[in-house]
Amino acid sequence: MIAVMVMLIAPTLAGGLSLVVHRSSLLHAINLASMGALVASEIMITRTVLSEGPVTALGQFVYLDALSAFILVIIGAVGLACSFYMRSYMDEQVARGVIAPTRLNLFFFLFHMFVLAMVIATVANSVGVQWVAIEATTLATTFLIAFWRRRESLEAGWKYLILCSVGISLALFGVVLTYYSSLHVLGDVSQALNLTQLLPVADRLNPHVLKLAFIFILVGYGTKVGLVPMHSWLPDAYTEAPAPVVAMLAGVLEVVAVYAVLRMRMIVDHAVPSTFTGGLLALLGFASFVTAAFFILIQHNYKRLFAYSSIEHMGIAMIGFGVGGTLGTFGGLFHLLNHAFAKSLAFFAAGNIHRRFHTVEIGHVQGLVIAQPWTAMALMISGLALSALPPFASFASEMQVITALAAQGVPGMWLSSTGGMMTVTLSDQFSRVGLAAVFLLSAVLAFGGLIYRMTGMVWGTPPEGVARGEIWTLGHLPIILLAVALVGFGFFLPPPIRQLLEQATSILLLD
Amino acid sequence: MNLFLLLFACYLVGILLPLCFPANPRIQNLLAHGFAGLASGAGIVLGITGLLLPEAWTVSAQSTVPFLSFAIRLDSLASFFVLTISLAGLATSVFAMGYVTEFCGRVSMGTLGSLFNGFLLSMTLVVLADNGFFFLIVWELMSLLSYFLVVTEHEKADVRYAGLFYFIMTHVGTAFILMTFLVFFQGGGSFSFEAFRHPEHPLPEGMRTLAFLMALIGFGTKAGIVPLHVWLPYAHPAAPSHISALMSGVMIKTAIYALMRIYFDFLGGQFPWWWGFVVLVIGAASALLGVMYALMEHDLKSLLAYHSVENIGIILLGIGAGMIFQSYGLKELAALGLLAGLYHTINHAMFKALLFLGAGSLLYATHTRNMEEYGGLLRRMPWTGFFFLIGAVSISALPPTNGFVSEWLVFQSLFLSFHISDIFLKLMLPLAAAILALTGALALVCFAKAFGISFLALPRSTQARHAEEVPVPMRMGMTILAVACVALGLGPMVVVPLLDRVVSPFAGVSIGGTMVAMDGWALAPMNVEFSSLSTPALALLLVVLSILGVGFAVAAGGRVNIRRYKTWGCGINLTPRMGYTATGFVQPIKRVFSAVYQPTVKLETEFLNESRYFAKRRHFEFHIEPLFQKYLYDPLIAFFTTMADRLRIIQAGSLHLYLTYIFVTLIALLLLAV
Amino acid sequence: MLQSVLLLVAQTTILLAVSPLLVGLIRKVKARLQLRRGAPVLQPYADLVKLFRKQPVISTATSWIFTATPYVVFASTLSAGLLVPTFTSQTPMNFAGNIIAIVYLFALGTFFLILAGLDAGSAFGGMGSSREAIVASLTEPAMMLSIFAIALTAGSTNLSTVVHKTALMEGIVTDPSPHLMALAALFIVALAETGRMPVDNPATHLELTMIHEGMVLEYSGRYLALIEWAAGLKLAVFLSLIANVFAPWGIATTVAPAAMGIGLLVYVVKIAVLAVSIGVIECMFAKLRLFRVTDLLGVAFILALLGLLFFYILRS
Amino acid sequence: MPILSQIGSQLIDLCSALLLLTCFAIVAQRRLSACVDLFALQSVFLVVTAALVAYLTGNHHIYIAAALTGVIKVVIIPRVLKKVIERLNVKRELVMNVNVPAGLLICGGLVMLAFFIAQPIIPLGNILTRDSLAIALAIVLIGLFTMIARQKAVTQLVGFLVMENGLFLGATAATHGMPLIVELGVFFDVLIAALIAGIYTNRLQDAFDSVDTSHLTVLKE
Repeated sequence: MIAVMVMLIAPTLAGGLSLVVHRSSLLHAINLASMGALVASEIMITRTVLSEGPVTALGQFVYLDALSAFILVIIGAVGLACSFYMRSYMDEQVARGVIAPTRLNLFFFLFHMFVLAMVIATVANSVGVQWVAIEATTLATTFLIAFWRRRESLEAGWKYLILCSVGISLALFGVVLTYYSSLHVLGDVSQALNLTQLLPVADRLNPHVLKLAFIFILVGYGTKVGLVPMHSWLPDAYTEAPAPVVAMLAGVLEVVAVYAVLRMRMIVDHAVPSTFTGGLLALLGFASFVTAAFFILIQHNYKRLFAYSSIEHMGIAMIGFGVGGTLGTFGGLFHLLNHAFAKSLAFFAAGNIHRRFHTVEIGHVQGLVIAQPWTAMALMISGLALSALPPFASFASEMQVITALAAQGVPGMWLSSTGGMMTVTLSDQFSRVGLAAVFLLSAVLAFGGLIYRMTGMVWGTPPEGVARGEIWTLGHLPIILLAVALVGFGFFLPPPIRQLLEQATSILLLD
Repeated sequence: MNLFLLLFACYLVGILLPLCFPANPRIQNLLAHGFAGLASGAGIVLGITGLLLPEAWTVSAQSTVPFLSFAIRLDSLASFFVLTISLAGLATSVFAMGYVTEFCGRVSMGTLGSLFNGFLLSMTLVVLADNGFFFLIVWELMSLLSYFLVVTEHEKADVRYAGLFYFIMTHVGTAFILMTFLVFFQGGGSFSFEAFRHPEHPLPEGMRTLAFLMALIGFGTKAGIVPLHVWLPYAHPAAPSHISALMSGVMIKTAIYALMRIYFDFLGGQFPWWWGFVVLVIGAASALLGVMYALMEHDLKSLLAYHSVENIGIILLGIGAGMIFQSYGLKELAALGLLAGLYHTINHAMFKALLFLGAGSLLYATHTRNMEEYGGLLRRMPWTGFFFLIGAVSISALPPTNGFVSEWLVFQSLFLSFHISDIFLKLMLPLAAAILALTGALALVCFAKAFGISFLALPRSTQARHAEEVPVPMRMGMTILAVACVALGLGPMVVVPLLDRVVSPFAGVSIGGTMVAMDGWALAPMNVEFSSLSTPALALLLVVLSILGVGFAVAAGGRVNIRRYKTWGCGINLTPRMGYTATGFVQPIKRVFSAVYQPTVKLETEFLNESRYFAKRRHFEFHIEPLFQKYLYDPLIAFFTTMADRLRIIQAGSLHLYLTYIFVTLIALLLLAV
Repeated sequence: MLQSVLLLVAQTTILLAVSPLLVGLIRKVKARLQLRRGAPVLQPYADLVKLFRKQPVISTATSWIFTATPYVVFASTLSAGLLVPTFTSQTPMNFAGNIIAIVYLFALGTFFLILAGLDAGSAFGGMGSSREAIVASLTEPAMMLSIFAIALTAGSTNLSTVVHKTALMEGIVTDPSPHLMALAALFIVALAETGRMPVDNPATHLELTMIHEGMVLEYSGRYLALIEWAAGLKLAVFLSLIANVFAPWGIATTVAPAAMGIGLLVYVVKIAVLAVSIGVIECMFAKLRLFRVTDLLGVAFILALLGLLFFYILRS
Repeated sequence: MPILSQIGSQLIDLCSALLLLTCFAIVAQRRLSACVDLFALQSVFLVVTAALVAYLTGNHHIYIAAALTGVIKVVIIPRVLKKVIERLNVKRELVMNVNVPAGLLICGGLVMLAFFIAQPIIPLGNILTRDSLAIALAIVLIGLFTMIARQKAVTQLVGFLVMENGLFLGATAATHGMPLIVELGVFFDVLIAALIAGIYTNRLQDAFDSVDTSHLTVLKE
């Protein structure tokens, strides 16, 4: 399985090299090369997975199916876009003396480690290894977040480190519990955390333990995803980190964390009726969606704005998975993809704006369409896509989620307590429509907040002393491509991606 | 089929091609609006053929995106609206060729042109779409593009505000529309309109009612019914005038289309009487309040925008009456009501577009929208003045123009309410008629003001003094619409049978034959006994009799030549300041209806030092209370923002607090699960 | 065909001929009641002829609207008149429009008068126009409702049909109360529309009070003549409307010459009586303040509404 | 060998109990260096437990885990923390978000909660390590609580490490050790995390001239 090797080696190699190389152009070249290799190998993997179905490689260490392939696609696409964008961005930072040139090495090293960790977390067969990898992402990114070394960035980094580590260790307890439950069923102890081992026997695992395990996993990885109420680190981190890093955090890391939760859910759903996990996911999803909508309403810092919109969209995706069914799950996955694209676009735009206006205050940014036409377009498109307006793909995915919600409702979740079983059914026709109404209300609130700020920044005349006009850089290429993808997917899904989505859906639905 | 492809292709080219010549605004202008003209020409033919087709023509292509299928269905209703849209589209594109030169340099012609094409295309697709998902996409595209067109002059703060307000309101509307479709989805598990029409398991009564209300609110927001109209008087004037013409004339009609589609097509015209009554009441309220607020406007374009609210109200009066009759099983009357509503729809599209183009010409010539700064323009811009007069006469529903015909039909359908068994409705519909009468009269006053103050008397500003007649393309654009107004007024006997083809499927009865009486000379809603109208005859009468008047003058054999002398100003030379202003003109009305306006007047007088009896200067200003903003919208916004502010404490910045969240969540969930 | 053309011509002539007479008659009555001798009844004819012969003076500030208006007003009023049955219920133009058409024909005239008032650019014209505007707009609802009350009784909105049926006592409810209320309402409306006391004073040129006169202040010569004549016509039309709708007795329901003759005679008498009553009213009432007029018209509206209500209640 | 296993389980329970006790001690302790010492002590108990399990069950790879724990948690990390403390010269924690008695009460509650939650799944465990899963859960919760209750960065770190200990206890005692690779990964991560946190505390000290994390409230709504 050569592709897998490449995928694992490329970032490692690049990381090692970027510690020793000193010319920035060379660093970027390495970066692009490794990302290119990554994307290429992902394409190969996708093709094999689509043709042959799930495969294991490197002696049971790697397990690849449509779902992980799909996540890999997101990692590759956003990663590549980021490395294109970084070129001009980082160079300008160095030129402006924000960071010493030598620190570029550290930056790139951490960046590659970050990517590597995410790849491992995606392809790992063992739940334990996956955990290790995800913890590694935290460690790799915490310095990237505090990269500017300002007071605020330090604070953000510290909060990120503490909260995520705590969350992650809770997740580890979940893993331990899973292992604990699997012991009695599986003979071979050393393999007992491998999906390939767990999934076939999952229905014989003890439901009690799995329930507890899932809760720990959900809270733990949920912190990483940024689900309310474990989200608190997210706005700070997104505000302080460099734009390309945030693009990766928002676009990819969240997705990987969601993936980890979904993997766990697959195991649990075998033993426990899926309404349990679904209910929990939908619960947290709604919490995130509604809360984020309100926070979006009162933002005056555009990076925080996007941060909260990330929370909102993760909430939407979670609702999709929680509602379940082909529709909801498909919509959820599709939404992950769209959000990754739209959000990285948004943060690229944010980066450009910050470079030109030197402020994150929305009030101080005006007349973008005159000052930076391309960025203005990017901002507008990302804003519209993030508020799920047609013709952008996010509209399609959000439509699927809400349709699933209105058609199935949240499957009545069993709240078992010592007082006996009590159920809350949220699936009769009217409460379904009611839930859809809540969904739409929050969506409209978020839209209002987002568009109010967006338009305020885009239109008008730029303030004095802000240069007008925008020169074409390599950083604009990903912006264009992402925009095109966002619009295109709204009307027409490329067959491979559609197959990937469909197979991933059926995997998640355990059939 | 080919026609549709032609239309589609032309619009597409019109969208793309202008962007290929970034350097040359003139070429961009010609390309964009030329192709728009071609496309809408094709649209006109398509609409007419569609009206004549025996049954609906459909075509669809499935997309790889779930639910989404590009389904087109050209039935009589759709064709009627395609026709309306394309007529207005043709006129505006011709007009635009001249008009957009005003923006040259400030705005990119290419962008403006391709947005214009895209806007027209999206509107056409809205009425053609046969799949809920596809409909939503093109619907939102329509809103989006119109938003971008509204903020064309985004340097102005008020334009930005207007655009934002419009965008958010229309999106709220879309949310309700989405709800409607979700309700329908319950029935068939699919978004295709076919499934909406014939759901596998019919919706329960409650769901149907929900759909009714949601659709009313959702599409009502776009149509600008009271109290959802507040965005309209901001957004329509802010756009470039040819866009305002489209928005006010045509775009809000797509909402009427959708309402018809949902109530009579999807819900099969089976509903309780109170649905129709609700629509009727909303119609009456919109008509009256719309015209009342219009009276107080002295910004010509805002005035026109408010009149759109009024006319939507009139249309809804017709449709509401139709719905009531429908629920009482009075098929013919239902057909009549709907027919009246639709007739007014196309009429309003024509004269409102015409008036907006006229306003655009004034803007072009004087660079101001404030009527107080106009005056005496009829002699400087005779053509514009003449066209504007036609528009004004039509919108004031004066015989023999088109506005009169459709309003007459609405009156008839309201008067025929005595066929209903329920006495409450027997009384309510005539009351609605009375309100309609008041509305009509006030509209007349309003346009007497609009035309009189702008075009007559002496110029009140230097711009007005030096205004010049607008270039030929603009005049041509207005000519098309003016001709349409007159034709629709004089030829109802031709139009009515065509409209009958639209409504007969819904009402389940064809009244086109019975309505044309006196071998094609007169219109007789129920029977010639009850009422009849022949605009050609009236027109003939008017012409002959005015000739008679001239005849008398000649016969009396007085001196033919006229002596010209200045107006009697009590011995002082006449100055513009002596003439009546718009404010002064409507002062009595403001006072009579002060309950509605709640006007606040401020008068500061600065006296001469010598004597307290002579004023040096007086400063007068008044403004009226925007009731709905004050008592409906502001509280709502305040509610949400305060709630959001309350939530700030969640994110207080303390790490310990955040850890506590995780802790509590974990324990809570664990307790849930055990 | 020929017959209807003849009838048409006849009706036109009668209306044209009768209207100045009515004006003169009212003036005479008022003079008598004020113990003056007053001008002869036929004076208006003389005035018209004189005005037609005089050379018109037109303000330099005005546009073509100003000169076109008199013809429009004249034509619209007269064509409204042709939709109303006068001495016969066989009105040839019956098909051309029902009573709503009549209302809007009058509106057409008003519209152009208002424009003309504004055109000269003097304060008087504007004042007149703005006042005319409010009065005109407030009369309409009352007019509509009263008309509808009548239409219900005869099951038609075409005046000739109404009159014809009423005259032949077809499909008329026996009780008069709805009719009476509608009549009262319509009478008030007529006073307001024709610019009579207590709404407007046709005899004044005091700028504080004049409405109609204010609008036409700038007119002279043949233009003034046409406008005066049109005003007279309007009065005549309203009177014939009231007379024939509420008391259609004696009107010619066939085209027999004899019936025609009688119809004509009865018609003249009827409108003369109404004219006299108007004269009397003008002497009895003082002109209302502009903002009191709304109350009067409100009363008219309520009356019409009550008429409607009564009709339904008595029917059911 | 029933007697042996009897004694073994007794011993393991004892160790677990001691682990729990040290937790309470940490919660009650105000002096930072003492906290670190207590943590080291706890780690020692952990090592013993692990060794016992390894001996009794005969999964030898647990020895490795035990050894690693000994090296990292008993030697390295406490050293690092001590260094940090000296450098920051903050001796004791004066203000706490929750005062000691209340804190102890809450911890008691947490232990009960842990047992209540774990009670349905305890029977699945093998005879050897009946209650250690519940105890592990309790330790995790208490560690988290410590992080909430204390304000100094260092003590928060200790709390975090206590959580880790709890996890490790769960992993070894309850499940007789995770797959080795996972174990190694976990250790690696813990080490790195601790080091990074150490570096951070220094930076915080430089930037805010205090390691009182309750001062970190610049970023908020």
